[in-house]
Formats: sequence, structure tokens, C-alpha cells
Amino acid sequence: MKYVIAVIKPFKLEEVREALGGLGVQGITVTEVKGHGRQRGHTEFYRGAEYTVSFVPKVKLELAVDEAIADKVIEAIQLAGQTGQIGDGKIFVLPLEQAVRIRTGETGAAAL
Amino acid sequence: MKYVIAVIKPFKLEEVREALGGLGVQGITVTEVKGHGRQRGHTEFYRGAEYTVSFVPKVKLELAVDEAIADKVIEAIQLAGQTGQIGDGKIFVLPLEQAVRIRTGETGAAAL
Amino acid sequence: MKYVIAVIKPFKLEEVREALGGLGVQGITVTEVKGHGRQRGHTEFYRGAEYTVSFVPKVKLELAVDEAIADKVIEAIQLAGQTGQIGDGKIFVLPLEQAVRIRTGETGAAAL
Amino acid sequence: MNSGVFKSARPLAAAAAVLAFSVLPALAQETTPAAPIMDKGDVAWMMTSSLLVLFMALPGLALFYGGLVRAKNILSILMQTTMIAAVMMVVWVVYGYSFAFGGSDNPFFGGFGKLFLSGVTLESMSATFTSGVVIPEYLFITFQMTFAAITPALIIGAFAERVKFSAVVLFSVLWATFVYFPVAHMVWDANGYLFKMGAIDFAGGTVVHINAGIAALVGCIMIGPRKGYGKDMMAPHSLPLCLIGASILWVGWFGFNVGSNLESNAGATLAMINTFVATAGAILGWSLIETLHRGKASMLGAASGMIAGLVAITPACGTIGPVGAIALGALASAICYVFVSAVKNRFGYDDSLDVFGIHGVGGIVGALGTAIFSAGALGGIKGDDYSIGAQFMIQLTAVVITVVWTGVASAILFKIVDLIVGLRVKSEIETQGLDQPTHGEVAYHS
Amino acid sequence: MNSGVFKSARPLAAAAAVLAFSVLPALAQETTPAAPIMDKGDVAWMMTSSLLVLFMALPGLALFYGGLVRAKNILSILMQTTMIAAVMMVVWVVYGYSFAFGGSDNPFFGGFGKLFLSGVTLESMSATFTSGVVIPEYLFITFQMTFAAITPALIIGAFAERVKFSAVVLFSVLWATFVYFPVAHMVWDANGYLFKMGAIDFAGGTVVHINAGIAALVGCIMIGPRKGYGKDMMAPHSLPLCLIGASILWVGWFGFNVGSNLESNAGATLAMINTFVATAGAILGWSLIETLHRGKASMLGAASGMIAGLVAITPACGTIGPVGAIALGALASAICYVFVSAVKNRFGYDDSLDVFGIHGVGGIVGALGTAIFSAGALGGIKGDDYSIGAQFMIQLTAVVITVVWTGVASAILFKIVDLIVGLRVKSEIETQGLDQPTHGEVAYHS
Amino acid sequence: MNSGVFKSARPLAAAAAVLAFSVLPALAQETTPAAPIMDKGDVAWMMTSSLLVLFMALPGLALFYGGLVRAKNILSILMQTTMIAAVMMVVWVVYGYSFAFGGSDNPFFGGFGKLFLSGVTLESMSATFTSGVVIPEYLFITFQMTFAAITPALIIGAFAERVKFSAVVLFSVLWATFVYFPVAHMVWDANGYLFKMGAIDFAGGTVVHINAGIAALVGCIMIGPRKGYGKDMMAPHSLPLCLIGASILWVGWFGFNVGSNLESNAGATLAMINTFVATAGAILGWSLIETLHRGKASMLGAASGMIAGLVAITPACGTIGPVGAIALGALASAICYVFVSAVKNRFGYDDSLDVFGIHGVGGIVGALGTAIFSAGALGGIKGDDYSIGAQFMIQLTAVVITVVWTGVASAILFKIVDLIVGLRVKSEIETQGLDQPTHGEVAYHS
Ligand SMILES: Nc1ncnc2c1ncn2[C@@H]1O[C@H](COP(=O)(O)OP(=O)(O)O)[C@@H](O)[C@H]1O
Ligand SMILES: Nc1ncnc2c1ncn2[C@@H]1O[C@H](COP(=O)(O)OP(=O)(O)O)[C@@H](O)[C@H]1O
Ligand SMILES: Nc1ncnc2c1ncn2[C@@H]1O[C@H](COP(=O)(O)OP(=O)(O)O)[C@@H](O)[C@H]1O
Repeated sequence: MKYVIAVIKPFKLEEVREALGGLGVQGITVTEVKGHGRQRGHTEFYRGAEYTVSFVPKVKLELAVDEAIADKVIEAIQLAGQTGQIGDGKIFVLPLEQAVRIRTGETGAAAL
Repeated sequence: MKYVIAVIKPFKLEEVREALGGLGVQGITVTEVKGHGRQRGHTEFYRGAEYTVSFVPKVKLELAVDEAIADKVIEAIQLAGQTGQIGDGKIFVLPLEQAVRIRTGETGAAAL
Repeated sequence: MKYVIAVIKPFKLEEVREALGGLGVQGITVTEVKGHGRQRGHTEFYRGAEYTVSFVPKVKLELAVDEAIADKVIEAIQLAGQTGQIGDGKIFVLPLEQAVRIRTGETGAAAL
Repeated sequence: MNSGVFKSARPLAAAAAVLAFSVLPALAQETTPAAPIMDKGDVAWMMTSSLLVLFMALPGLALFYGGLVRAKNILSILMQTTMIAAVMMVVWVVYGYSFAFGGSDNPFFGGFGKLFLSGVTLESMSATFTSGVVIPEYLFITFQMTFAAITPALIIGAFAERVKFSAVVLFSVLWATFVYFPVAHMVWDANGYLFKMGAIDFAGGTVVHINAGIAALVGCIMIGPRKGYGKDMMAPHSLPLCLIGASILWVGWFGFNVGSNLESNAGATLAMINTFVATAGAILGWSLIETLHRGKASMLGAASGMIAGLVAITPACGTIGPVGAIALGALASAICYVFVSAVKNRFGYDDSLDVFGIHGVGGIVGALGTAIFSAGALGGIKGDDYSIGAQFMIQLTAVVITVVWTGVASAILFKIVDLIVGLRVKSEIETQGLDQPTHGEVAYHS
Repeated sequence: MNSGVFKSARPLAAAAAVLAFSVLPALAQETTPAAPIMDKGDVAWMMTSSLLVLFMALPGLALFYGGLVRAKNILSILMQTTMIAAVMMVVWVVYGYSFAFGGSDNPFFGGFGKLFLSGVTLESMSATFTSGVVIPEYLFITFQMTFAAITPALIIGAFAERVKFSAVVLFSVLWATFVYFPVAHMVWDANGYLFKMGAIDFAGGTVVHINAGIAALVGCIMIGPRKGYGKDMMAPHSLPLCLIGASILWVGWFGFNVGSNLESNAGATLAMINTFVATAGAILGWSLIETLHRGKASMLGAASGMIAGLVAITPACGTIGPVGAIALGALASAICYVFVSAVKNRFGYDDSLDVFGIHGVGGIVGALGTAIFSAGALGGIKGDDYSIGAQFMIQLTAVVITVVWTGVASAILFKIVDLIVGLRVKSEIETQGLDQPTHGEVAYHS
Repeated sequence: MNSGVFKSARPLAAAAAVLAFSVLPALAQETTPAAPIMDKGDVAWMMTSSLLVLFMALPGLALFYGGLVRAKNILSILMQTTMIAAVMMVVWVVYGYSFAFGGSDNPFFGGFGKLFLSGVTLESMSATFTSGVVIPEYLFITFQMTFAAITPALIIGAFAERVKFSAVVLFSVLWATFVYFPVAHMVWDANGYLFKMGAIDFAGGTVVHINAGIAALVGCIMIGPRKGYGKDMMAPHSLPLCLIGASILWVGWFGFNVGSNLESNAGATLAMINTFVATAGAILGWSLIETLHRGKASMLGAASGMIAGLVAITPACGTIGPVGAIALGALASAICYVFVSAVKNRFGYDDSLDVFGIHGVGGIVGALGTAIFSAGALGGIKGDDYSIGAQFMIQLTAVVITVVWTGVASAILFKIVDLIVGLRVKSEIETQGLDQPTHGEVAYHS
């Protein structure tokens, strides 16, 4: 099993979710995050004070998937999340050793 | 060492934390997240507009634990986090290679 | 590649980011989290009600780095994030199998 | 308004509560006075006062309560307050005004004479406390309507975060009909039972605060505590909203208290300064006690003191002096503090936003304190023939009658509502929060 | 104000709209009346009214709209409202007052006689509807200024979250110049075209709400829908802010409606009770319809009903009765509900905050409903010689003239603004939100 | 109030500031006038004005400041404002009113004659600027009390986010005693030093804004900058709250400025229109400068201009014309902008919420600008015998005296407070935010 972490632009969330739904992937956990990378932030002024905000709002997706579909999942996210402009984000794949469904206690792929 | 990620229902947080405390596990990092899975979201109306919100508020726990107690930790979360109703969440276990306590620089199991 | 997760004190974020910048590490994803550990929380009173808040605000950093610089990254975070007082936080290192840049589709170290 | 209250305070005031002077000669038969005078300054102030009381309800009370609940329930509070205000205004026009001030000589009921405001025209006038001085009846109706609109909304704080929306609306209408209108008639109408007894209640401490506070206590006991009460974190989701609400209540309360003078004269300004400084005294009082008891003065404590002081000064503001007002405010804070932080926990009822603890208890402190601080020796405006003891007994009797009336009637009405629509939402809804399941909305998005 | 409106309602009222009595003998030549009376009660109420209308704009309208947009755009709304109010006040002093009430006898234009308020002094007085009763001209100028300040700000809700800041400011000035001032002159000046026609518009339903509502519709169609409209989640970012705004609008609206009476008398109190209960009726109406249609009554629905009721009662509040007001409010809610929840979706225009759906439609319902409910038989103050049918045709004509004037002129002005500065922000800015790119700020931080 | 100010402006006005007419014959000895007249319209307006000033403090100022700090410190601001208002009201009754207006003929001190408001009854009246026109003394006391309640609260913005709660409370009481009451006496009492000098300060620009602004500057320098100042992100946590506060300040300021006229007459309406349009001019001014300087007009800039304009028009509103008011507002914005965005950064003091930069600087611009724009040639109400130069020197002298008095006294008082309770919280508390450690609460929960 793989644990896929993807950081995307917030307004792409719905499209990515739909793309994943198309693959039959339902389980996703989403977090609002701030990203720092090549994409520049912005400058804010408040009376005499000027602040450079180097972080940009992003959305992080986490999904545990079966090995078999990991590549398709990555591809789906990459395609649906792309705008072609800087700051589109990243996908990271980590090894996942175990998964448990809290409601039933099922484990492994059955729990995803 | 294992890196345990658990997604649970928000109002179960206190119970799960207590259960973990019972095992002597203190260190936990908690994030407010939104989950998508079998549990349906809800519909909101604002004058003429109707929105289907497919994400449900959840809480994500992350805890780095010693191999030795990993199973007990998983069990404790599963039991304390369970309501038996859809949407109870998941537990994921990832391999953890290293841990460092920032304050002291201690590493490995001593840092947990 | 390594996936480094660090939990630090919120007001240390800027210093840590600069330290990482010094190493040439740009890509970071940041989340506001609540931590539980040795550091005690606080007590709040609202008229007749008293609540013990056992979680403390923290900031979580996630960064995917090349194996080669992982140790330097850990060291940089540890030094910049340290105040010497309880609650400074932890650094966790997980194995990272794959990384993809959504914009270009690049993979591996090139995607970081 | 509050003529009865005022009778002993200002012997010159006309006892008549609401007379329609649509035909002036009719009046001439009785007293052959000069033509009654409608002063535009009085009208200006009473119109302002009516708006101030509306402002108290919306957004004042709504925010004060709304800030105190969890984010998942704020819309339910805002909506209940809005809906109660709207329903009560319509009910007031349809039969409320008639039931309270319809002109019957029954001591408990105003009659059916003014259903749908029948007979009221641009020429109808209502008496004030000064003989020969009148205000347009539409204005008196409006001013009184705002009181009727806010009072049932006070109650909902006691069972916030778990009550059914339909139950709140139904209960409010029933409660207004069987508790508020009769008690308003009893206290404010010239033929009213308590009016005739000589109780001093300048701006409605009995009718509004004790009345609502006791209903609130009965309600929260009958509905039961919130799920997780005493265990889960239930901290206010936005104390800034709460302070906005409390401040607006303070500002608006001048419409309530000073408007009850019905005229824009020196008496009004005494009510005004008292409403300022009693509140100040109560804020200081609460913060001081908290500092002594807990080592810290909280903002919610200051806001709570603010409301406690305002409640306590309500019956007293026309007859006591400013120094007495400061003392009365501080006293109210002290006693409310005990109820809110000790008595409630001891008995375990979940009066969620402390409606009983502040409005009920503060109202009783105010009603009794009025007897004390009205004495000339203590800075009040009462002369030598005034007996604190005698007045205290009258005030006590008025309090007891109100407590019993509203206590019994509210219990019966809650039971009826429970049978018809049910008082409490389902457990899952309570967990999820009332907003989305009941109103289809969520308060905050990004 | 609104003398024309009122002429038939109160035959005794002076027809003159604004006369400067800087030299009293000048007046004596015409009528040899007693010296005109300035009553301090009238001044007190009209000053209060002017503040109430300012309060409607800031923070009332700003919050009502600001709460409804997404968090990334709230500052743009707050800023547009603030800037429009400020610009309009300055424009009003410079030429607006003159264009609307400058004293010319042209039916569409007030002339250049009072540019920079020339000739106005502490002694200048303006007439009211009662012969011989006056108020200081500075006060009339101020009161009317607040109307001019809020009206263009109403429009911006229709194209919120995508319009350019510079376009909003430029459009507002042009629109005021070519639409608002002329229509205000037509409706409110003694020489105005609609004034002479006998249309009843007590507090400006035509000038303010229909006028703004139609401009809003034209604007949102010309600018086009928001990116992602109908697909992305665009829920209000803070309904509590929205309710604070709506409540303040309600409270402030009494300045608007009751202040339009210019005097603090019985007529004012009728306008006041109507403004209370029509709104209550509209809240109930909207919530009831929503409950029937969707099974849930939403807080935003109640707030929407509140505004719809206020809009509808605006022209009618001086001439109908309270029971009619309740009915008119409920009726307005019903019709606005249909526009907001069905018509808009059907035609696909993105009137983002429902300015047309509520102000435009509610204004038309109010204008026509005024003809109906003013009849004595329906509780209004009109006597036996009043013909609902005849008045209905007058009202309809006034509505049609206003709709055509503002519709055509607004379209032209939007086009001009588009050519000069462009109407719409760049797509990336819309995605990011207007606040940071346009104003360099972000609304919320931790 | 402000009689001294007004003396030259309206020669007819009675010079007497506060006379108690408890025994009417006493007055008769001097002038044998007709019985003094208390007009209900005046009372209505002055009661409204008193409420408006309360509204400025709570929630106006509290929110304006509260929105500008970080979320971890908002409750400290709200609490400090609330507590100062409460403490000052009690102090005012106990000795403040006496120290300021107690009737002594000392030029700096009102004496002990009215401690605990002794001798004030329902019959006591205070003079206005029109001979023979009076208002109830309770009303004058109340109106003045609201000024005393808000002024020390203005100061706290300069050292927000780091000052100790106990220090704020203690300093406020001392500062009121040794700075505010004496300066109020000097400026407003008939025997006051600056009053006799002929300075024009219609509504208290000197007493309130310069006074507080200078104390603020001294305070923030003595307390030192916030930890991380100039490095960490310290953006306002909620600009919407800030705009709500600023708007309420605008609305409430009419109580301040127009109420200072003490009567509801034409003079009041001039003060009103000026308070509208100076603010509008200042909003435009600030936004324009910002656009030229930075390319973007910010909402916080518009709000800052709003306050700068209100501060500047405060002394001037009774004697200048509307066009001059627009110019004065714009001028104040320009100069405040320079202080806030350049001078502050240059000198490195951390006047956190720009109390000195806006109230101090704007107050001085207003005081001096009053001399200029009051001239008839520039639209003011002053006649031919008025000399801009001479008046300018008087105004300058009044400013200098106030600056020195408050500057020196504030420095001494801050030092004393530092020795007794300490001015600044511990470093860890500053990092964590003041709310939880000081008040035991956290502002926002979910
Ligand atoms: N090495 C990394 N580790 C963790 N997160 C990263 C890393 N690199 C980028 N990110 C996340 O991806 C986002 C987009 O990256 P950025 O460099 O701005 O754009 P792009 O990937 O298009 O070059 C960042 O804002 C950050 O949240
Ligand atoms: N494969 C997955 N990867 C990541 N998170 C998941 C996954 N499946 C479920 N989740 C998380 O667990 C939550 C509960 O899952 P859900 O399918 O609704 O209930 P249940 O596990 O009881 O069937 C989801 O809301 C989501 O946050
Ligand atoms: N085992 C763990 N797993 C996950 N997060 C942890 C763990 N231990 C500590 N943390 C995080 O690190 C923070 C600091 O830990 P704490 O024990 O308070 O301080 P210290 O590391 O200085 O002893 C915690 O608040 C929590 O967020």
C-alpha cells in the first residue's frame, strides 16, 4: 500500500476529487496548508507597515491507496491538478505498512 | 519506530487522547482536516444557490511511537475512536526512520 | 529521498524557513496544528466553566528532500527551532519513494 | 408606561396608563383640562427609544448569545432571536397589544378591544406620567411592541445548542400569550393587579427580566443539559461577537429604561445617568470579585457584570440616585456571580448562557434593591414618608407573584410544546450542531 | 421630502419642497403667515435620522454585503461601500444638492443655483409638509446627502467579487450625476416630473431601490457571471456578519423612512410602526415559504426577508396601516423569493448578492402595493375619494419611467466605464480574490 | 459645553458654563430673565448624543483597536476599553465631575464642591450657549461623563499587545485625575485658563485628542516597542472588525461633536454637516495619497482617514463651512499619513495603533486649521473683525500648553505606574499573547 500526499492549488480540489472518484478512489483526507516554493507570495501594507508573505495557500490531500492503483492515482492528480503555472504543487509517495478501519477493525487493503 | 496517522471524528479526540495516555503515549500532533469517504456530506442552501459539501470535518492525529507499542497504540485508537457508525475514520502506519527532539537534540526512541 | 516532518513553535517558523533557505531548500508545506507532549497547556475560565486545554498551538513543516542533504536539513531545523525550553517540538524522518512536480510531471529528485 | 410604578414616585403624574384622545371633547368631560400637549421632543425621544430596544434584540442580544455558543450553533441562536422578534411583532398587532393594554378593567387581562389595533388612528394619543402631556398611540404601541419582541428571546439562552427551532417559536407565542401579556397588564396597566399594589418597577424588571429568567430556569431543567456538559469543551466561539452584543445591549438599554419615562425631561435624565453608572459599578464589581476569587478579571466577566448591572437598574433607575445606582450594580454583580459560578454547578442544571443566573437573579436583586435605594437617605428621590420596609414587602410580593405565575405557567407550556413538537433535537444533530441540520446553512466559510 | 408623494395623503401639507427662508420678510409677501417655526424636537429627530441612514451604509450595508462574499473579497466590498459614501458626500456638496434641489423649475434638473452649497447659511430653512414648520436647510441637505451616499452603494452587490475598484468609483459618480440626481429631482422636488404626477413614494422606493435595483441588473449582465459561478462553492463567508449588517439596516432604515416625514409627529409614528411590522411580516413570509419549499427556514432567508420587507414598505409607510404593512411585507417576500431562487437561476445572470432580486423587485412590489394598501378600506389613510385603480396606474407609470431611465442610462454608463478603465478584474485576480491585489490587504490573520 | 470656545463664535451665547438653577430666584438677581427654558427637543438630542459617545467607546473604539491587534491580544484590548470606561464613570461621579466642573473659580481646578454629585437634584439645570436655555444638570453630567470615559481609552492603542492590565487601569485613573480633569476645566469651564484665552475648540480636540495623543506617544516610547516589532508579521487580525469599529466611531462622533452644541438648533446642524463631509474629505484624501504613493488604496487607509478627519473636525465643526471642512479633512489625512507611514518608521517608536499619528497629529492639525477655516472668506462663520493670524496664535498657544502639560504629566505618571505595578508584561506572556495569561480566556474557538 502507498500513502500519497499531494499539495495542490485550492481551487483545483474539486477537479482532483472528481478525477480520483473516476478511479474509484473515495477515501481522501484534506488539509488547508500554506506552501513555500518557487511561487512567490505577496506583499501587504498596513499603514506604515509592509509585510512580505512568503507562503501561499494550498490544499494538501492524503490518500492511502492500494499498490496496484498508485500510479493511476498519481497520474490522475497530476493531470487534474495542473494549470501549467508555477505553484501547481507536488505529489509525494510514501510506503504504507498498515491500514485499519476504525469502525470495523478491518485491516490492510480492505480498510482503504 | 512507526509513524501512526489516524483520522477520527472530532468529538472523539478527548477519548482517544485519554486512551493513549493510558498507554503512556503523550506526544501527539493534531490537525483539523476534512474527510471524504463513505460518509456523506450535507447540502447547504443560500438563497438561490445549493451546494453539496462532500467533505466532513475530521481530526487527524499523528504520533511517532516505538515499534514495541505500535500495536497497542493502534488498538487503543481503534477502540476509543469507534462509534460503530460510518465515518469513524482510519489508522495508517508508516515506517519512521528517525526522530529528533529539537530541544535537546536527542534522537531515536529517546526523542519520542 | 526523505520526507521530513517537523513540529515547531509557531513563532520560530520564520527563523527555520530562513535557515532552510540558507541550505537552498525552498519547498516547504506548513500546517497549523495543535500539539500534546510534555509542555502543559493552560486553563480557561468562562463564567462558571473551567476548561483545561491540553493542546498547545504548533506549526508543522513538511519537506521532501534529497537523501544527500537530509542530515543538514535536520540539523538546520533543530538549531533554528530551538529555544531550549520544553515544547520545542520534534523532527521525524520518513522514507520517500517518489515525488512528482504537478506542473511539469518531473519525478524524483528533480521534482523537489 | 409603568404608571403604577411611578405613582408614588411622582404624585403629580396621571395615573391613567393608555387613553386614546381621539375625540378631545370626551376628555373634557372629566377634567376640563387644556388640550393635551404632544411635544415633538417627547416624540423624538420615544421614537429613538423604540429603535434602541429593537437594536437590543437585533443584533444586540443575538450577538451576545451567538458569540457564547459554539460555532456550529450560532446561526440557530441568530435565527431564533430574529424569528421571535418577528413573530412577536405580528402577534402584538394582532392581539398582544389588546391583551396587555386593550382597555378592559380586569386586573389580569387587557381584553379584546384593540385586536388588530382597531380604533387606533393618527389622532389617537396615549397619556404619559405628566397630566396633559400625551404621545401618539402608535408610538406607545411601537415602544411596547419592542419590549414584547425582546423578552421571549431572552429565554432561549438557557437551552441554547439543543432546543428545536419549532419548539422555540411555538413556546414563545404561547408564553407571550399566557405569561407576558398578563404580567405586562398586571404591572403596567392602570387597572393591573401589581400596578395597584404600588410596586416600583420603572422599566420592567419584573415583567421582562424576572419573568424571562424564571421561564429560562424552568426550560433548561425540563430540556436537560447539553450532551457532554461538564466534560466537553464548550467555550464561547467568539468573545468579540459577545462583547459587540453586550455593548449594543448597554446602548440599547437606554431606550428600555429612559424610554419608560415616556417623556424627554429631567426625570429621563436621572434614569439615564443611573443606567450608565449602575452598569459601570456592576462591571467593576464583577471584575473585582473575579480577581479576588480567581486572580484574573475576564472580559466575559466584565460583559456579564454589564448585563447584571443593566438588569438590576431596570426597575430602580427612576427613583434612586447615582451613588445608590453604583452600589446596586455592584451588589447585583456579586450575587449573580455566586449563582453563575457556584449555585449552577452545585445544582447541575445547564442554564447555558446564564439567563436565570443573570436576568432572573439580577432582576430580583434589582426589584428588592429598588425598595432600599429609593429612600432619600440613601440618595433616592423618595421623601420622608417613605418606608423602606413597607416598600420592600410590596416589592417582594410582586416578585413572588411573578415567579410563581411564570414558573408554573412556563412549566405547563414547555410540557405542551414537548407533546406537540418535542423540545429537543436528536442526539446526532446536537453533536453535529444545529445550524446545518435545522437551517441548512453553516455560519463560516473561507 | 417627498412632498409630492404626500400631497394627496395630507391635503394640509405645504406643497413646497425646499424653500430657503433666509430673509423672513420675503416669505411674508406671499402668505403673511406667522413666522415659520423651527421645532427643536423636529431637529433632534431629523439629526438622529441622518445618522441612522449613515449607519445603514457604514457599517450596515457594508457588512450585509461583506458577510455574503468569500473571505478573499470582503475588503473589496467594505472599501467600495466606504469610498462610494465618501465620494458621494463630497459630490453632494459640490453639485449634487444643486442638481437635485437647486431651485430651478425644470422638471428633471435642479439647476446650478446651489453649487458648493452657495447661499446656504445658519439661517436658511427648508419647508416641511406642515405649513409654517421648517427645519434648518443644513439639516435637509445632510439628510438628503445620506440618501445619495447609500444608493449607489446598493448597486455593487450585483457584481461583487469581480468588478474593478476604479470602475465602481467612476460608475458611481456618473450614475449619481445622470441617474440619481435627476430621478431625485423628478420625485422629490416640487417642480419634479413624477412629483407633479402624484405618485406616492413616501421615503424613496423609486429613487433609491428601483433605481439601484435596475442598475444592478444591467451591471451584472454586462459584467458577466463570476468565474466558477454555478459550479464552485461560493457560500457566504460569515453569516453572522451578514446578520449584523441586516439588523443595522433595519434599525437605520427608520432614519430613512420615518425621517422622510421631516417632522417628529404622529405621522412619523405611523411610518415607524409600519416599518417595524412590514419587516416582521416579511421575515415570517420568507421563512414560511422556505419551510414549505425546502423544509428548512434559513437565517439568510430571514435576513433576506427583512430587507425585502424594508424595501417594500419604503414608499408605503406613510399612507398604509399596520395590518396592511404586515401583508405587504409578506407579499414582497413571496415575490422576491421567486426571483431570487427561481428566476435568477432560470435566466442565468449572476446578481451575486441579489440586489435586483430584492431591491429592484421588492421596490416594484412596494410601489404598486402602496396603491392598494393605502385605501381606507384596507387600513390605509386614504379617504373615500381615493381610487386604487387610478393610483395604481400612476404608480405603475412612475415605476416604468424609472425603470426605463435607469435601465438605459446605466447601460450606457457601464459601457463608458468599460471603455475608460475596464469593468472587470483579470481572471487571476478573481481567483486569488480582490482584496490583496486591489487593496494590498488580507482581511483575516491569526 | 465649550462655552469658552464658542464665545467669540456666537456673541449672543451665555458665557456661563454650568450653573445650577436649583433655586430660580438666585438667577433673577443677575439678569431678571424670563424663567429659564428647558426644551424637550434639546433634552432628546443631548440624551441621544450621550448614548452616541458611549457607543463610540463600546463597541466602537474597542473594535477599531481590537481588529488591529493580533488574535491573541484582542480580548486585552476589549477588556481594557471596557474597564477604563467603567472606572472612569465611577470616578466621574465620585470626584471627576467636581474636579472639572465643581464650580470653583480656580483656572485649573473645579474644586471639591460636587464630590459624589452632591447638591445635584432633578431640578438642577445647566446653562447652554443660548441665554435662558437650560438642560438638566444630570444630562450635562452624563454627556461630559461619556467624554471622560472614552478619552483615556484612546491612549491604550499606542502600547497595545504588551502593556499590563493593572498598569492600564492605574494609569487611567491617575491620568484622568492629573491631566484630563484639569485640562477639561481649563478648556470648558467659564473660569478655565484656556477658556478665557479665547481658544476655539468646539467639541474638545484639545482636551480629548491632543491630550490623549501626546500621552500615547510618551507611553509607547517609555514602554518600548513590541517584541519582534519591524520583523514579525503583525498584521491586523480582523479588518472587518476594525471597519465596524471605525464606522461606529463615525456615527458616534456626531454625539461628540454635535452634542457639544448642547442644543438641537441650526448651529447643531452645521456641526453635523461638517462632521459628515470633513470625514468624507479625509477618506478621499487618504485613499488618494495612498494610491499615488503605493499604487493601491487600502481599506485600513480609508478607515484611518475616517478617524483623522473626525479628529480634525472636532474643534472646528461649529465655526467653519462645509467646503472648508472637506479641505480640512483632506489636509489632516495628508499630514497624518506622513506621520504614520514615514515619521514613525524614521524614529522607530512603536505607536502600535497610531494613536499619536492620528489623534495627536490630527488634533493639532484640527486646532490650527480651525483658526484658518473659521474665517468668513474661507466659508467660516466668523465676521469681518476676525483675524486668522491672531486666532492662529491663540490656538497654537492652547496646543502648546496642552502638549506640555500632558507630555510632562504623562511621563511622570507612567514612571510612577512602572514603579508600583510595572508597565510591561513578561516576555513569554507577550509571545503567547495577553489574553489567556491576563484574562484567562481565548477569543476564538471553533
Ligand atoms: N520539497 C518540497 N517539500 C514539501 N512541499 C513542497 C516541496 N516543494 C514544493 N512544495 C509544495 O508545493 C507547492 C508548489 O511548489 P512551487 O515550487 O511553488 O511550484 P512548482 O512545483 O510549480 O515549481 C509549494 O507551495 C509547497 O507547498
Ligand atoms: N484511503 C483513505 N486515505 C486517506 N484517508 C481516508 C481514506 N479512507 C478514508 N479516509 C478518511 O477517513 C474518514 C472516514 O472514512 P469513511 O469512508 O467515511 O468511513 P468508514 O471508514 O467508517 O467507512 C474519511 O472522511 C477520510 O478522512
Ligand atoms: N511522539 C510524538 N509524535 C508526534 N508528535 C509529537 C510527539 N512528541 C511530541 N510531539 C509534538 O511535539 C511537541 C513538543 O513536544 P513536548 O513533549 O511538549 O516538548 P519537548 O519535545 O521539548 O519535550 C508536541 O506538542 C507535539 O506536537
